[in-house]
Order: sequence, then structure tokens, then C-alpha cells
Amino acid sequence: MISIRDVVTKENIKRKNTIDGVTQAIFMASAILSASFIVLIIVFIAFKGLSPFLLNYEGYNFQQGTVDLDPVNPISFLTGSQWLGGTLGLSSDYGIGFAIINTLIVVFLAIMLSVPVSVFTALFIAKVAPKRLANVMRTVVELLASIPSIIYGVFGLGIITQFVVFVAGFFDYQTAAGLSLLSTVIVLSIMILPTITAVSETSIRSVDKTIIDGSLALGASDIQTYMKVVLTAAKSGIFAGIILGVGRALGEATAVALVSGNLFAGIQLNPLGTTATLTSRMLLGIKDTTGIDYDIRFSIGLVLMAVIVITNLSLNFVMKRLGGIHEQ
Amino acid sequence: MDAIFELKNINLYYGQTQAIKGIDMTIERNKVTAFIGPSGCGKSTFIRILNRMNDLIPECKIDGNIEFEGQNAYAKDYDVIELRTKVGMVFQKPNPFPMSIYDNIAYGPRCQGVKNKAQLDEIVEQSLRRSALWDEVKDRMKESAMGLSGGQQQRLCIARTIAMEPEVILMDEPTSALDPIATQKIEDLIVELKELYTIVIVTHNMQQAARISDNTAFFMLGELIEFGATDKLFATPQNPKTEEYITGRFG
Amino acid sequence: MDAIFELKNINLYYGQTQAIKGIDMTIERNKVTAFIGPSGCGKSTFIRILNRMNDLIPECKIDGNIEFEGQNAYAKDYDVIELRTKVGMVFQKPNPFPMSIYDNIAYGPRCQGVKNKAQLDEIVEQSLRRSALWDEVKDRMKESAMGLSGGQQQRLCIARTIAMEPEVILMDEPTSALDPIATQKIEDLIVELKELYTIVIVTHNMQQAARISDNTAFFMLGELIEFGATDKLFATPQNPKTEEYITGRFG
Amino acid sequence: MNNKALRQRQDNFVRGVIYTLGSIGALVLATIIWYVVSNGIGLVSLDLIMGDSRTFNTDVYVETAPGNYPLEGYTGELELFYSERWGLGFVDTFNRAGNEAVEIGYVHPDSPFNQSLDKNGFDEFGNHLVIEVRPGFTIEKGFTDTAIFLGRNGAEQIATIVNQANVIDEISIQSRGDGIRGSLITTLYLIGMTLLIAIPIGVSTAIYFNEIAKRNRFTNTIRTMVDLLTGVPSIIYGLLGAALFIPLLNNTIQTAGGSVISGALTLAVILLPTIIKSTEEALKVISNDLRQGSLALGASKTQTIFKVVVPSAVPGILTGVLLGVGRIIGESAALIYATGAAIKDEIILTERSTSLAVHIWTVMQGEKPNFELASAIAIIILGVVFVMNFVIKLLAKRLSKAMY
Amino acid sequence: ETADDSFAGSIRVYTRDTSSGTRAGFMEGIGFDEAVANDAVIAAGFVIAGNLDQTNAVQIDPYAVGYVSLSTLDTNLFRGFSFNGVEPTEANVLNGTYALSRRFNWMLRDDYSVYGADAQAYEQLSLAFVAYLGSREGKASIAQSGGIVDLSTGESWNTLRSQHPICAQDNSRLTLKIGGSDSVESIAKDISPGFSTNCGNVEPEHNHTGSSNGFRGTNGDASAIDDGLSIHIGFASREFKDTEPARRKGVMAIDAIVVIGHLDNPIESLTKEQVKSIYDGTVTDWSELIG
Ligand SMILES: Nc1ncnc2c1ncn2[C@@H]1O[C@H](COP(=O)(O)OP(=O)(O)OP(=O)(O)O)[C@@H](O)[C@H]1O
Ligand SMILES: Nc1ncnc2c1ncn2[C@@H]1O[C@H](COP(=O)(O)OP(=O)(O)OP(=O)(O)O)[C@@H](O)[C@H]1O
Ligand SMILES: [Mg+2]
Ligand SMILES: [Mg+2]
Repeated sequence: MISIRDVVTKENIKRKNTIDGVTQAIFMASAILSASFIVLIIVFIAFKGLSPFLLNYEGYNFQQGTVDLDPVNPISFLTGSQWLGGTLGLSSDYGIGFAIINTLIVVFLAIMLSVPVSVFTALFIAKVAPKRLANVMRTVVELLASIPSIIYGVFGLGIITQFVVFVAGFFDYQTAAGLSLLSTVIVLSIMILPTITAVSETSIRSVDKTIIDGSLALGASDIQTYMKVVLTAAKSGIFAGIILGVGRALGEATAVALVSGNLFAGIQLNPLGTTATLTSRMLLGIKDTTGIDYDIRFSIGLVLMAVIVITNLSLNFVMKRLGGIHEQ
Repeated sequence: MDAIFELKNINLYYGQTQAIKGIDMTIERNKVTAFIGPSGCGKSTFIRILNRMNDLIPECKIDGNIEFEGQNAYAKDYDVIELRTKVGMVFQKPNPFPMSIYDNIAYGPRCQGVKNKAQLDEIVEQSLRRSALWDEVKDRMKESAMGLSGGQQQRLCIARTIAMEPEVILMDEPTSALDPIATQKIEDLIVELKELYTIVIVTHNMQQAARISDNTAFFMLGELIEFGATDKLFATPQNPKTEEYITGRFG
Repeated sequence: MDAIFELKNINLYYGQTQAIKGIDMTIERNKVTAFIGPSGCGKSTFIRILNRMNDLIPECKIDGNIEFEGQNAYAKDYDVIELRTKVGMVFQKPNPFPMSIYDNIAYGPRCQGVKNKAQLDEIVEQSLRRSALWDEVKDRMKESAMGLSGGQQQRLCIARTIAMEPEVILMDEPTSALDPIATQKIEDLIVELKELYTIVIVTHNMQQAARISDNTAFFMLGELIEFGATDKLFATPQNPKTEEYITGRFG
Repeated sequence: MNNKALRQRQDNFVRGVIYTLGSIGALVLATIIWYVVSNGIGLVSLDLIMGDSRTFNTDVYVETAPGNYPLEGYTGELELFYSERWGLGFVDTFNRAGNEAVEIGYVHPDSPFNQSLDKNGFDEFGNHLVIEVRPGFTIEKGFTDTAIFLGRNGAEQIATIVNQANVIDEISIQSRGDGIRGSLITTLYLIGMTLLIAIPIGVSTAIYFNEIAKRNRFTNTIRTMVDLLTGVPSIIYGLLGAALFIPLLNNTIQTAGGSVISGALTLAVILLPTIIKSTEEALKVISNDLRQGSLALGASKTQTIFKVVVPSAVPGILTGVLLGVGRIIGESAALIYATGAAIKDEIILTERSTSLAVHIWTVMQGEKPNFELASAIAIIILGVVFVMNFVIKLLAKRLSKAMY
Repeated sequence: ETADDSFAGSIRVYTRDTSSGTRAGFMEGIGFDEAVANDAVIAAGFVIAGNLDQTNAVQIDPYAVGYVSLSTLDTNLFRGFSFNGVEPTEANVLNGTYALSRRFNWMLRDDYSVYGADAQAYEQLSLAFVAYLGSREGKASIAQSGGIVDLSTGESWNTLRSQHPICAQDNSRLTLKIGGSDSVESIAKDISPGFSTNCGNVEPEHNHTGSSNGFRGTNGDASAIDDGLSIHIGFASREFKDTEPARRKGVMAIDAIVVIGHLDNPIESLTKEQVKSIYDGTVTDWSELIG
């Protein structure tokens, strides 16, 4: 008869320990590798994105030939209210301040519009809708999360802009064929709807059933339970969804370029006026450009990264403020 | 004898399987009634009939006659929310809401539309006092209830229930997750509470049943084997199965 | 007296707070030693010292001298995996792996490199027989262990531990999650097992300690208040605190 | 009782809000699906999915003189424009991309074009190969002794020109093009390869964070760094792919420019945060009891992770994979830089090619954006995601059943 | 006529972005050279839009004005204004009366030696390709896909082929890389299969990433090759600049640009000066252009 005690030899255990050490090292290496990409990205964008502020580029224009360009002034770049003063290739007077503000406005409004709809849709799917309908809607949400954004853009162009023109009609306002801040906001909020809905739905669904029972047993109605207990308990998941949504909204370019009107200068506060975001500005004309006009897009990337980091941190802060203490 | 619940010929099915088999029972006002019996015999199922928590299980079907304070609690026009405000429930695992201690207690009253801050403050303090938790938490009302210890959480759940001033408090194994000291506190509390409330408690612990209850019901395989005054049931059980269970083993 | 564990002046800290305060203890081979005491007194912490499960808690620091079979179990070159194969542990909540019954038992031996099917079959059968589970599960070895009842799961966890042929089995409240019938089976099993193994058991249940253990240790607030033969400790406790605890309340 | 009425009114109001916003959500989702489907469904066919993207062109001519081939035997239903002198019938139709085209609709059984010659193909004796002109070929252009005709002239005009011709110098006919098979295959390759790269790294990272790492500054830092990856816009990933992976692959395995592999590497980086996050969530809910149970049996950490922890986390990991698949399929900005936008029929992993999303982007570029084709491809994307969704959910169900 | 007289509303100007060859052709064509590469000089409230949004806009917005390539003009959906009184038709472009047009240009590498053993083959294939562009067959293909060429000239490829012996060989293992302007993409992609059958089945590969890359990919610095931009034949939808020198370059086709507006817009024809005044903002209301 076998005795396990014979198997547990010193050598066996030593071998096990070695394997253990190696595997753990591999796991750690993976983690460091995963983390290193953000460094690579930042270094890479910084490398290209800082050079417009440091170097004298050579510009060219078919009328004036080659000219030397001054480095871009970082202050006026960050505060500038128009994209480019002067002629492409002959000027380094780039400005992005207006687009930073416009981006924040667009993303903020898109989130304001999208979050209630997404969260209530998620609640609807997870708790209210009959099972069949819920399953169908869940699948549709997952499908929509994978549609390329240009399709959303064309949808915006075909449907949303018409709607905006219709709305503007009431105010007797002449829009740019519906290309506007409002269209951009609507298209973006539709785009991030699946993301926020999917993530929120998962966390709403996984709210511990015992606290739901607890609420009902106290004589709360189902609606009160959803609003006061379920949503509170699912808060962290909903915030995770919002953060993903903000990321997607900030990073979106193709759809925005189609419906925003690509405003060239100025902060847009009129919902019916055209606007522009950092990413769409970054992508506009990037395919066929060189020199400073190409590298300056990496400077936008740098600004964009900063906006993302700051937004993320402040969202996290708000999240902690709003209810971190109730997490276990 | 003042009956608060009158149950007649109750049958309950989970899909195909019958979990409660033709049970009659009368629950007395301002008494502690204990449910005992081996695991899976239907204690939890039966106690949940009393505040219609089984309504939430889709495949669960029930028939029979259930009267609460003389009214058919399962009648079409009977308001289940009203029933649950009058028949409170404390669960086996403490289940505080992920909110502050204060908000946990104020939750029920707020759901009923109480908004006045002073009123709420008073309700919260009283409930916590009655559940013997006030002194331990009075300085941390705004902190999360999740930070309390298990026994404190369970007393919080009781306080939450008391805040609704129910007629009946149902408790499904309220101390099984707790240590002896916390258990002791909850038991003391139950004895105190029975002055004001009718209490129904499910327990695995025979001694607990013996110590705190006035009446005991012994279930087995969905049937009510024996039901009567606790001292009589433990001293001279009528049914051999009851005797076997309460003397057989364990303490 | 044949000592298997020799502990001298053990202090244990979770971060700043001291959970174990200068405890000395000798655990005898092939005896059942019970740890009792109020909640939070350090029973679990102390039992986990014996198989170094506290190593897993980052902020946990320990000093003192712990000898297992005459060797310093906390020495740098002492292999913790070897220790844990010799000192098995059964937890409060049954924790079978989400695998088949067979795989649950074969898990430990396989981790040690046993691959031979016939050998494994033998180990599995023997362990299940010794833990009095064989007859109940022999026809469903390939089924998931999650489908077993709570008591069966706990016996499975014991079988899983036995499969490693440890010298010592540590049990931290092994029956607190079980109903009376299942508890009875486990208690019977412990009495049988002590022929072959040294058993250390934490329990809240005084009577359980009295029934099955040879020696009992009574803890309070991280200190070992009293330690000695179970019958003596229960009959004539030396320390007034012990007396208060074992008579005071609960069973 | 007054309170009760008030509460019910409040409840009904909130219920109304939930239903309204929920239906707005549902409506928006349904509208998008409807919009895509109604625009694209007309073009979706097996032919589009399986077909070649590039056309095969043949220039044919005949040596015989025109004859007389009356249209008597024709029984088809096409609206033919027929040249009796050459026995050729033309029809106006739409190609796979939904654009107008002229096709051969009918060839008279005795028409000389049944034995036409391939201008550029030769047999081993140096003679022109014989080509049978069949219905279904698209007309690109043609030259007769009197005129030039183009496909875009329309069937009627072509038929007239052909009928007047005494000599036909050349007709360029094409097989149908614009199929998306290559892009579909590339997409599937990308899914496979990306997951193959991202899953091991992502899961290992999650395991490191959740099972191994001590809670210290170092761990916190790298965790924050991984979190930041979530917010990076895809275009920046694309630029990273172009700046890092393409040169890396060019210098190691001698690719030339973007390739499927560089695309997969880039996508893998994009996917990492998603996979790490969802795996971590899955690992978090695994009860510590299991880990302790395993360790207490003398298993090493590695054994515990691989035998107990990871198997229990599989359903959660699969959810992450599902989200990842959606991301891979929908991504275009990054891939344009990392894989290029060359539409191919035969896919070689070390060369450029196009995923379905980039294909959509491509057909939407340029002077004549083709939204119908874009929508048709989007429908196919939805189909692929749907199938993946189904398979992964089934797999998750199977696996979690096996666990219990 | 009264209805026409009452057409009034502030003009909304749409333009492509500065990287667009169509824009360069258009701005030069209307004598507004400053605006080729400078957005700041365009009339207030202008919108930067691609083809899709422009054609969409002129269908929705009665006061919009934009411009597209003639091949995109769909007179059922929007109006294409006559330019200086000349209707935008292919015939008018070819006979030179329609003045608003630009050329599609090609360029070859000066140096093929980077392709090692295949250098010569690639050079000859490239030369054959541009010869094919000017052949009768090539022109017909270009015309078929919307480029404007004079079909009455051009030698038959049968005659030209003899000057390109490479086309008599089997070239199926070689990949001819074509890139540059994306405006040219659809035309180039339509021609290359025909060229392939006529030149030993060489495999064409297209990677169109913009006019500037037409030069960068052929004769730019070495980094372009590392970036994967390297091509054998590059196109530009504008004139090659002085900074983009090459020994061998030429014209493939002409593209006409049409000023477009809403179908309700009663104006049929605009002069060069009028279009410029619209785009530079000196005219801001349609009513100023009527009568
Ligand atoms: N939701 C349900 N669906 C189907 N069967 C159920 C459900 N809930 C309970 N049951 C079954 O009904 C029977 C009674 O269950 P119940 O939970 O009432 O037992 P119990 O007496 O409370 O047991 P325990 O002491 O273990 O809590 C059991 O056989 C159980 O498996
Ligand atoms: N991981 C930990 N970190 C910090 N403190 C801990 C930790 N685990 C236990 N403690 C503290 O150490 C003390 C002893 O805990 P232990 O779990 O050993 O008690 P116990 O006697 O087993 O109690 P119980 O009967 O409730 O299981 C308690 O005050 C407890 O709060
Ligand atoms: Mg129960
Ligand atoms: Mg313990």
C-alpha cells in the first residue's frame, strides 16, 4: 500500500518551490509588461509631442518656398482660440485652448445625457423587464458596443442632424445643416450608451439579493428598493462604466468629425452651433501632412492624455466622496 | 388567547415539489413563537409565508387561508407593502444596506414618507436604544454600517425593523452567524421586545428555543409535527419524533 | 507525555494590535486538544500559527519559539509546504473545491506528484472510508462535490486532509455551520480519528469540547487563561474567569 | 392612508421614469440596429461574404465576322439589351458594393463569344486561350472598329455599339469583385491572435495583482499605470503600433510595414485593461476559503492558482474576452496605422490587410462614400459578434456547470 | 421669377480640410490662393466637412454652398452650379471651357535599387504601368471609373506593349505597390487589375494615404520606407510641389470640381469672382447674388 508520506520528499518539495518561484516571477513580469505600455505611450507621444515646442521646423509653401518656423509657444498653444493663425506650413501659431474647453463641454453634456438613460436602461434590463426582453436587450447592448464608430457617425449625419434642424426650426435658427454641439453630444451619448449600460447592468444584477430582501421586508416598494438600495449598492460598478464611457467619448474622433462641423476657432456655448473636440482636431487632415503640422498632433495627444488623467482622477475623487465609505 | 396570525391548511409548492404540507397554526400576540426542526424541513419557507416574502420567488405557489389580524393577508386587494410594514423580518445573515448607520434605520420610515429631520432623529435614537445598540454607535451615526461587527450588524437590522413599529417581528436564525456574546445580547433583546411585539423565530438551537420562546413548533419534512407551549413541548413531547429530535443529540 | 508541538512565549501582532500575548503550550500526540473562549480571543489566530496559515496575512508578525516534532517550524530553512502536508487543516465553513468528489480527495496527493491512477484510487477510497463518507458517495465519485450536503462536505474536507496522512489535523469550528445530525457525525469521526492523528479543534460549544477533547485550552483577550485535562478543567476550573465562562452562559 | 396614496403616486412617477428612460434606451438601441440593417441588408449575401475583393480581368476578342443570332431561345427574366449580330445580351445591374454595373445577361448558343480568345493568355503553343463568355461577367470597357464603350454607358448603349460593330477588338470582362472574404478572415485572425496574446498576459497580470502582489507602493503604481491604459484613445494606440511594433517586426521577422501581426499586438495592448479588469473582478469573488483549503493541503501557490483559482474564474474571464472581441471587431483607428488598409483576398499574417471595421472605414473614405456597403459590413460584424457572444456564453455556462 | 427674387438667407460655406487635394484645386480655381492652406481667411461661420457631410448638408440646408468632384455630382439630390456660365459636364471639361478643375498626377521612384535583385523588374513594371495609363485601354479604364480623359487619343496597348518586354514575362511573384493620394484611390484600384492581366499578372497592392505620401513613399527620405510607406508609384491629387522633385512624373486624368448648393437655390450659375466672394466672406447673403 502506498503512503503519501513517501512522496513528500525534500527533493520533491524543493522542485515544487523552484517552479513556484519561477511562475510567480512570470506573473510579475506580465504585470510589469502590461504597465510598461503606458510608459511607452507617454514617452512616445511626449517625444514627438514636445518637439514642436523645442525645435525650429522647416516649413514650405509653393508661393514662398522654404521658410524657418519658430517653435510653437506652449502657452498660446494651450490657451489659443484658433487652430492655426496663418498659412499651413508657414506658421507655427497653433492653438488648442478652445478645443480643450469644447471637448470638456461636449463630454460633460454627453455624460449628463447618457448616464441617466444608460443607468435606467440597465436597471430596466436587470430588474424590471421580463426575462425574455431582458435577454434580448442585453445581447443588443453587447452587440452595439462593437459597432465601428463611423457607423454611429453616419447615423448621426442621417438622423440626428435632421432632428437638430427640426428643433432649430422652432427657434427660427439657421444651423449648419444640423452639424452642431447638440448633434455631437447626442451621437457621443448614444455611442457610450452600450458601454455604460453593459457595465452598470452587470453590477446591478450582482447586487446581493439579501439586501434587496431586507428592503422589501421593511415595507419598501420594489421601486423604492431599486432607487434607494440597488442603485446605491451598484454605485461602484456604475462609476466604472461611466469612467469607461468618458474614456470612449474623449477618444472618439471619426464620429465627431462627421457631425460637429469641425469648428476652427472659438469656444462654442450655443448648442446649435458647430464645435470641435481634441481628438477630431487631431485626426483632421492627419493623413496627408508632414513636418510640424504632423507632430503638433502628438502635442494634442499629450494634452488629451493630461485631460484623461485629470478627468479620471477627479471622477475617482467624486466617486469616493459620493459613497466610498459605504464600501466594505 | 389573542391570535394575531390564523393559518389554515397551508400548502406551498416550489414548482413541482411540495415544501409545506397542509399546516394549521395560530400565532399568539405578544408571545415568542419558535420554529425548530432539521435542515430543509420548511422552517424558513413557513416563516416567509407570514410576510409574503415568498411572493418574490417566481415558481412558488401557495394555497390555504392566512389571516393576519382577522384579514385575509393573501386577498387580492390586501396591500403587501402594508403587510410588510406591520410584519417585520430579520434575516439569518445580517444584511445592512451599504449606507450610513443613520440612513439604515431611517430607511424604512423614509420609504413611508417621513421627511422631518427631528422626527427621523427621534425614531433612529429610539430604535437603537431599544435594540441595545445606541451606546455603541451613537458617535458614529454617519459612518458606514458595513463597518460594524457581525453582532452589531444584526442588532442594527433589528433596530431597522423596530423603527417601523411593526406588530410582528419574524427572525430566521438571527444568531447562527454570531458569537456567544453577541448571541446573548440578541437573546436578551428578544425577551425585552416581546413586551411590545409578537415574535416568531426560527432556530437550530434547541436551548435557545427553550430559553426564550413561549410556544414552539416542530417541523419535519414540510409537516408540522407538534406545536404547543414551549415548556410542555420540551418536557413532555407528545410525538415520538419530537422527543427523538430534542433529546437525541446535541446539548 | 509525548509532545508534538512545543510553543514558548508566543506573541503575535496584526499590525499594531497584539492578538496573542506570551502564550506557552504543549500539544500532545494522538490526543484531542480543544480551544475555547469568547469571540475574538485569538483561538483562530493561535490554531493558524500551527500550520503557518498566518503567513498569508501580510501585516501579521509573530515571535516566540514554535517547535514541531522537535524542529523550529518557523526557521528560515524550514519548508512551509512540508509543514502543511504534515499539519492538515479543516475550516469552519466546508470549502470543497469546485471539482468532482474524487478530484477533491486526489487534489493533495496530485499536488505532491502522485500520478498513478491505481495509487490515487486507493488513497481516495481509504480516506473516504476513514472519514465515514465512503458509503454515501462511492457511486457518485465523478459528481461535483458542491452537490453534497453541508455535513457531507465537511466530512469530505476531512477526508481530503486525511488523504495527505498528516500527523496533526487542525479544525477551526468544524461544526458551527452544520445542523445537529451532521454535527453528530463529525464528532463521532473525530473520536475515531484520534487513534491515528493528533487533533486540535476550536469550538464555541462547551459541551462539544467536554465530549470529545482530552485537553482544553481556555483563551481570553489573547491570553491563555487555563490549560489542562478537559475533565479537570470543566469539573474544577482553577481560574475564576474560566469558571464564569463555562458555567455562565450558553449550554 | 394618505401617506400610502402619496407613496403610490411617487412610485408610479419613478416607475414612469424608469420605463420612459428604459424605453428611450431600448428605442435608441433598436433604432441603430434598424438603421444599420435597413441600409445594409440589401447588399448582404453569401456572395458578398465569401466573394473575392479583387476582380479577375480578361480581355477577349473573336476572329469571326458578325452573324445573325436572333433572340428566340432566351427564357430568362432579365431585361436584356441584345445584339443580334453578335449574339450577346447585356443587362443593367448592381455589383456587390451596390454600384451600377453592366453585366453579360445572355450569350446565344451559337454566338462566336462562346469561343472567344483571351488576349493575354496563351497555351503552350503560343496560341491565345479560348474563353467562354458567360452570363454574370461584368463589362468594364470595350473597343470596336467604330467606337469605345464603357461599363458606365449602360447596357442599352453598349448593346447598340456592339451591334453596330463589324470587328470587336476587345471586350474587358471582369469577375465580380468587392467581396469581403479577406477582411472577414483577417478579422477572425485578429481576434484569434489578439486573444492569444492578450489573454495570457492579461490574466497573468490580474493574477499577479490579486493573488501575489503585496500591497505596497510598487503594486499601486503599476496598477494605476494599467488603469490609465483604459482612457487612451485608439488613435494613440495606433500611433504606438506604428512607432513600436511595426519597426520591431520589420527588424526581427522582416515584415515590410504594417501586418496582421503588428495589428494583433496593438489590439492586444488595447485589450489588456479590459481583460485585466474583468479577470480581477472574477478573481475577487472567489472565496478565500478555497485558496486556504488548497494551501492547507500543502499545495504551492502556483498549484493553488492553476488548479483552484483560475478554473473558478473562467466564466468571469470569458466575459472579459467577450467585451474584448467586441473591441477588436469594432476598432478601426488603431488598425489603420498598425495593419494598414489594404484589402486582400489571400491573407498572409506578415503582410498588410484589412479588418472588417477598417474595410468599412475604407469604403467611407474618398470621393464616393458607400454607406450601404458599410452598413452591410456592419451587419456582418454584428453577425460575427452575435455568434461569438453565443459561443462564449455557452462556453461560460458549460464551464460554470462543470464547476458546480 | 418673383419666387427667385425672394431667395434670401445667410450663406453657409462648407469646405474640405487643408489636406484635401480637391480643396487645393478648388481654391486655386476660384483665385483664392490664400485659402488653399489657411482656414482663417475663409468666410465666418464656415464648416469643415468631408464629402459625406457636404453632400448631406446641401440636401438639408437651403443656404449651403460647397464643392465636390464632378464624379460625385448627383443633380437629383443637390444643385451643381455652372461655373462662369459653363455647365459642369465631362465634355466641357475636356474641351477646356469648364475652368474649375485639377489634375491627378503620378510620380515614379528615381531609385529602385532598394529592391535589390528585383530593382530592375520593378522599375520596368512601374514604367509599363504609367505607359498603360496613357494607352487607349488604360484611358478607357480611367474613364470607366470616373476620371476625365480624352478617349479620342491614346495608342493601343498592343502597340505600346512591345516597348515593355517585362510585360511578356510572368510577373505573378512580384507585388507592385501603388499609393499616395486617396482621391485617386478608386480610380487606381479599378485600373490595376486590368494592368495586371496585361502585364504578366503582377500583383497590385494599394495603400493610399494622402498626396504628400505620394512623394514620400517614392522619393522621400529613408524613414518613409521604415514606416511602411514605400511604394513604386505615387499619386497626388494636386500638383507636385517644388520640394517634391522627381525625374519621372506625369498626368493621369483631370477631375472637375463643381460648386454645389441646395435644389431650392434658384441660382443656376456662379462666376469665379462670385464664388470667391462667397468664400472670402465679402458676400454673405444669397440675395446679394440674385439679379
Ligand atoms: N427557492 C426555492 N426553490 C425550490 N426549492 C426550495 C426553494 N427554497 C427552499 N426550497 C426547498 O424547500 C424545502 C424547505 O426549505 P427551507 O429553506 O424552508 O428549509 P429550512 O427548514 O429553513 O432549512 P434550514 O434549517 O437548512 O434553513 C427544502 O427542501 C428546500 O430545498
Ligand atoms: N487579519 C487580521 N487583521 C487584523 N486583526 C485581526 C485579523 N484576524 C483577526 N484579527 C483580530 O485578532 C483578534 C483575534 O481574532 P481571532 O480570529 O483569532 O479570534 P477567535 O477567537 O477565533 O474569534 P471567533 O470565535 O469569533 O472566531 C481579534 O481581535 C480580531 O479582530
Ligand atoms: Mg432556513
Ligand atoms: Mg475564529
